[in-house]
Amino acid sequence: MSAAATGVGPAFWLLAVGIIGGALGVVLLRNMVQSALCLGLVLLLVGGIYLNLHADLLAGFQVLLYVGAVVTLVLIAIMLIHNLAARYVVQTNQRWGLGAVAAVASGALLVWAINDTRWPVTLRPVDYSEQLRQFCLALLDKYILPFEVAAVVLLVALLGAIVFAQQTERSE
Amino acid sequence: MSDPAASAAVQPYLLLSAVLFCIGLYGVFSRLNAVGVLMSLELLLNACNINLIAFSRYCDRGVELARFGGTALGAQGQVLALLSITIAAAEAAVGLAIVISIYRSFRHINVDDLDLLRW
Amino acid sequence: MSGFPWASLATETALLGLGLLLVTLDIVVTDKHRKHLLGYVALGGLLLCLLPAAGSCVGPDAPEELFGGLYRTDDFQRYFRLLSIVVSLLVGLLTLDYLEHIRIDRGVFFIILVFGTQAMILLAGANDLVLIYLSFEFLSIASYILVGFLLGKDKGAQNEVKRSTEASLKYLIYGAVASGVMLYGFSLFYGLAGSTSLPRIAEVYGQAGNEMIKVVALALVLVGMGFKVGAAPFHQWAPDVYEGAPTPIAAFLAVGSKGAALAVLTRFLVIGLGVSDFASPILDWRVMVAILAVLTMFVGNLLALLQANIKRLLGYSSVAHAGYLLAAVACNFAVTTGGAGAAVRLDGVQAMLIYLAAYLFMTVGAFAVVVWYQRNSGSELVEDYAGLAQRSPGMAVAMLIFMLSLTGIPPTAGFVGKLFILRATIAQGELWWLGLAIVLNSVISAFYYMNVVRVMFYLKPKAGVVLRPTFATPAVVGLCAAATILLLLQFGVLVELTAAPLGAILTN
Amino acid sequence: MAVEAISGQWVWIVPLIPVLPALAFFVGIIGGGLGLHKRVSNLTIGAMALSCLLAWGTVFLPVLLNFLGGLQHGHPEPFSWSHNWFWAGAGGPGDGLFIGVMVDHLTAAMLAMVTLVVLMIEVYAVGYMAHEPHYGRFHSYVSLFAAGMLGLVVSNNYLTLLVSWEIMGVCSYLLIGFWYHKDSARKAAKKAFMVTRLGDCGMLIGIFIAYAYCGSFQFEQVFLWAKTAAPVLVALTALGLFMGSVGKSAQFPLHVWLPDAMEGPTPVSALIHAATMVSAGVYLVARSYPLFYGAHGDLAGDLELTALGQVYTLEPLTVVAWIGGFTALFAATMAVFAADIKKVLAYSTISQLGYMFLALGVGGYTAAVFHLLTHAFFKALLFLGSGSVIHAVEHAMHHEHVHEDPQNMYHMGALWTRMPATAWTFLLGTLALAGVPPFAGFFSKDEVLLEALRGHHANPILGGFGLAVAFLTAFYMTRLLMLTFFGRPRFPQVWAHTEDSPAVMTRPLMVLAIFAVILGLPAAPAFFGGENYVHAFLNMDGLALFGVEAPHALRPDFGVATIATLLALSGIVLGVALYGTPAGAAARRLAWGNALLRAAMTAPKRLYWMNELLYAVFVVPTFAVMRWCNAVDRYVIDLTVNLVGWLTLVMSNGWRWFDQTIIDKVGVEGPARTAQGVAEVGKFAQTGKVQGYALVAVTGLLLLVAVRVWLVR
Repeated sequence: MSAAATGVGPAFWLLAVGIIGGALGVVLLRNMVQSALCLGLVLLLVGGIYLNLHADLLAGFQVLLYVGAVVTLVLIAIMLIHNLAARYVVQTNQRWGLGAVAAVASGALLVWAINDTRWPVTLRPVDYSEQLRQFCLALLDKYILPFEVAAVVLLVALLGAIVFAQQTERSE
Repeated sequence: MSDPAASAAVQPYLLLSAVLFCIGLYGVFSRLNAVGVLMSLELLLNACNINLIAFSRYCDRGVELARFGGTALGAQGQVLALLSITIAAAEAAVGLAIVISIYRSFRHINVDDLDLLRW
Repeated sequence: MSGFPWASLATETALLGLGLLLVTLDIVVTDKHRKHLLGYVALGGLLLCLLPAAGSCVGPDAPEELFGGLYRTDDFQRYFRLLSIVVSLLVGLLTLDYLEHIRIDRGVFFIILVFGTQAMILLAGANDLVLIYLSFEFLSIASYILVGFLLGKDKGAQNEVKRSTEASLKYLIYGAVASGVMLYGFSLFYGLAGSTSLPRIAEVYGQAGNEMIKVVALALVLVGMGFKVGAAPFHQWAPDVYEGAPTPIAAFLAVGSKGAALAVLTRFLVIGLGVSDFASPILDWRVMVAILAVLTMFVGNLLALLQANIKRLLGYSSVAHAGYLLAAVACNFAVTTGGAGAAVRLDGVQAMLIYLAAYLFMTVGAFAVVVWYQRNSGSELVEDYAGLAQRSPGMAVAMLIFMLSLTGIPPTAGFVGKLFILRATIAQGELWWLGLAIVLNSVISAFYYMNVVRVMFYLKPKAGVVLRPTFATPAVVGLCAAATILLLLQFGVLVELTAAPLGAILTN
Repeated sequence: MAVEAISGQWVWIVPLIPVLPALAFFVGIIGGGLGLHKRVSNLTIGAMALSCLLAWGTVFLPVLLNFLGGLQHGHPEPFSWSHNWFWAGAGGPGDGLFIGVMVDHLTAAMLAMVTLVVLMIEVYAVGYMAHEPHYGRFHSYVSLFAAGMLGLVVSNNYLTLLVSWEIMGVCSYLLIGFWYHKDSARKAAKKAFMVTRLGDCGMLIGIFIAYAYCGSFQFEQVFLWAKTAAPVLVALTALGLFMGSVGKSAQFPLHVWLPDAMEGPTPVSALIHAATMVSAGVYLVARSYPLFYGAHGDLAGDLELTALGQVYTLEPLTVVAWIGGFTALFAATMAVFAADIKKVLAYSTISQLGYMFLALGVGGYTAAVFHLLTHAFFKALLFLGSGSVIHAVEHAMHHEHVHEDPQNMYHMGALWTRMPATAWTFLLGTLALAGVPPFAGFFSKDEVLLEALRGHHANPILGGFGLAVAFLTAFYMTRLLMLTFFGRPRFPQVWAHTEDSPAVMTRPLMVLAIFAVILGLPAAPAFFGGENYVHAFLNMDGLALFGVEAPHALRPDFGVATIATLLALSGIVLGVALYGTPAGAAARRLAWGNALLRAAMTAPKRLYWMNELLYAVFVVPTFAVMRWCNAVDRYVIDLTVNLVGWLTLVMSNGWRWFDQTIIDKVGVEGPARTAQGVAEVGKFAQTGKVQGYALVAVTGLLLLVAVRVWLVR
């Protein structure tokens, strides 16, 4: 199959290699800070995949929300927890072997099932501005409810985080 | 509509996401500390998001816009992905707060050693 | 869509308003008044919300598709809306007596409880993968926080805090994995159908082709939903979390969260995948659900046999009941009627709805007795219930009623529920072995439920427990016991109430 | 529908009959908690008395009068009242779940019997349980128990029947284990609950098969359905229901719980054995007789099994008959060797219930119901009487600091003079149970035997079982009587302190004794060519309603009656001979103390020694010959008694082994043990480590897909 038919250019392969490498870094590295940085890299590269798929807005969200917020949070947590940062200790439990087998088996199942499938693909040209406009309109139209709900979810999460943070003073 | 060649357009993305999913699962199973587990979870969600965006690019059938008219192509997957990013952020906030709380009580965050509750 | 559908969403809007009001109060009110005020406001507000929710349940109403088919307010959703609010009310009442065990931030507890209720209601009405995923996670996040709310007052209770926090983290990790796996399944369904709307997915699912990926995607989704329902082998979090969580929240998870998950599971399976006309027998989801159901029953009941902690015992019992409920979900079938073609009979769904109502009262009631006793004796061990019948016959008889009901022995609502499930399995025909498994399991379950009764009625009381008078918990116990008996006497009401959702769920 | 609504304006009274005791339970359990123990019994007895009054005044007597009126006009008309409280369901009448009451002759008779017997038991319990700390609780439970039975009797559908059935199950659990400080009581309670629950499984399945295919729980609807339904379904339903009966009525092989259930206080035993629990099983089969009888070929077919190329038919009624007949014989032999006074009565109950099922199985519907009614009265009498004895002996032993089992008959003796009221009533009960004319048991037992020997589905083997049981019953009851009330006192000082029970306990005995004497008389005219009023009253109104040709009840004939009476008398004579005379005691000592061979060897030895002695002392040869003849006689009798005794002992031991090993260990404990074992393994996975859980979940997911795709296609 040619690159043109699949719509996948060399950029994709570069991104894919980067993502997989980074992901392996996230789960395998012994230093949590390095691990967190790898996560940042992966998330950034996934944003690249979105660009490759012409989902520019999503790519922006990905970088802002994930790389900006989540990775920062993770790093703060690592810093708060002593003896976690900058240490090279064994970071896997005793079940890692079984875990690897299960993970590979489920990966194999997924790959097999995906390859076995004829996806109902429609190849169509993309009108960037039109798609963006439609996406935004959809958010205001049909998806107004999920949007509002998401706001409440964030509020709840905020309250929850406060609850757990407060307890510490009491228990010390 | 769904000839093999066209189907192949979306395949590489799906395979990438499957591999990412499987790496994420491995991380969830094997990471000793809670922060590592939470990071692996982010990999899982990203795998899903890659799927969603790939499908929204190639397979979407569009949604009618009742108020504004017209059909929004690819919006469904993107909205779902967007929400999943939001949720992931919320979950990470709560999760890390709990992890810190755990650290204060247990003086460690080894998920494997948290077994007060069992049997 | 002209304007906001106020009439249909009165309850939802009121709940949102209540939640926001509580947030405001939490900021405004001084610490001195905060202790009880927010609880009372929350309960009062929930009581008010009960009115529109109950009102909308009377008589069949046309289903309404809101937000472009994203959200459906049909009788099915209205039924669950009512149940959710009832659960939250009971749990809120229980919490009033439990306040001293809860973290200082009591206001936040009620805020999150109210928002959790909101999430359950949204979940019951979600008709689109987008909203399903969102409200699923909404409920999850609220639950993670509620589970971690336990506070030990003195140094000796430090262990309680540890357990609660541990339960919270375990729940979060397990839940996040499960929902991640479910989202992966959702993405596959989206790819197959090109749409996230359940009816659109149904158009594709029943057709021939791509069977393998459909089965895989279904299994992935079942992981997530099975997690919330508490179905084996995705149940393992349940006993741990129930044991660690504040007891009222354990009741909330066992009933509210499970109920909402069943609602969404049913809707996803019946609307999203269809009930009949599968091009290939392998696509028939009922077999998969039935397998899970049987596994769940056996795992729940067998492991419950070994439990010494009553919260854990109830945890496993709730797993077993998830099995019965799943069995009901699997028992829907198509019958050919005269010349009019195939009609779908949703006996199983109706049985599930009936059983859920019975399950609500008996489980919340049992947990309420646990709350009450825990408050008095500080113990959660079954053996410490010794001689309860002599010290407090009322509570013991109430617990007896709940245990009988959970076993499915008349004269209790649990019996009626099981009866309808059995009827559905037999009527379905092909899945008769489900009925057999249920009968077998009710024999197994009698061992551990009756053990609680034995301890209460037949053992000598231990010294040193002083029973303190309270108001809220006995009220909940009494309410639930009365409901457990009355639902048997008046289950016609229940049958009528659940008949409408059946029509509603299928009419588009 | 043939159900006529007569006196519809009174029907609201019928539900009150079970509801009153139920209300008394609720008030009583709360009152007991508030410390009003002594008052509780006033309340429950008052409620029961009111129920009894309602049952007799508004149901039984009107029905009886109506029946007698109909009799004069030539055609007795069966009638019943049917009323629906409320309906539930989506569709029309066929789809709904009706709950209501139904009164026909069977119900009316049962109501009269149950309310009266329970009332007597409750009054008796006032005396018996007087020093019990949980007096109020006891009376509350008894009240609920009675409510369950009454609810069962008035039900017009299987649903409320099942509900009441299970209420009784729970009450039996609570009451058998009432003295929970005894470990054996707790075990017995659990055993009773679990074993009957095993039977309930079958019953549930039976009811649900009927419900699934007929769409209703109503008796009428189900019976109508049975007329046209596939024979296999009807037969399966019937067998399922019978399985419930086997559990509840303690038939082989689920009889094991009943002897253990003696651990409860004696009034409870009386309650379980006479008026409620075990009668429910017989009542269920009698009530569902159209299903069973239909399966005999008149209505529908039988369950056909194809094996090895041949077709075997399995008739539910045949199963009923054989299980009943076998149980009757087998329990009777066990009763012969029991030493505990209550155990003798317990085995006797199992045996008599077996009799009733035997009667049902051979088509003797009337005979079975008749025996059920008479048996309730005299068995309640016997149990309460034995309770009175135990009560008295226990007190005396306590007083004299004798630490022996007060229930063991070998510790009693000669109580006739110490407690005459108990003894006289007990004697009447014994005669009734033994089947001596003209007591109640004679007439009902005679009908059972008649059906088994001469009926439409008579079977010589089953008839033989029946006759053997008649003999054994008379024998073991005489034995009981002799050991308890006659002979020498075993502990003279205890005996001297034994006093008859107070009037509150003996008066109920007298009331029951009156019924034990007269209840059979309505059947007596039939012997002299007159009307058999019992037959006419009970005759199949349950069946006639549904267009079933009722099996024609036989006219009693003197042949069977004579044989039965002779057997009973010979049983009594043997009992008196063995247990009431010194020679009998000697014979027993020989039979029990020595094994067969030793007896056979020592007897001649003693014989020769005796002969020589006789020759030496008395030289008169005729005298010697006389002695010799006497000895030979003794030898022959000894040998026979030994042989029979040995055989029965072996059988009884074998059965005890079977009970304890196969049924208890494998049947009852086995599943529990297995479940425990499986659970231990499952516990292994619950390590508390959440990542392990996630691993299990994903593995489960993979397996689920694998099973779905490759195994369950």
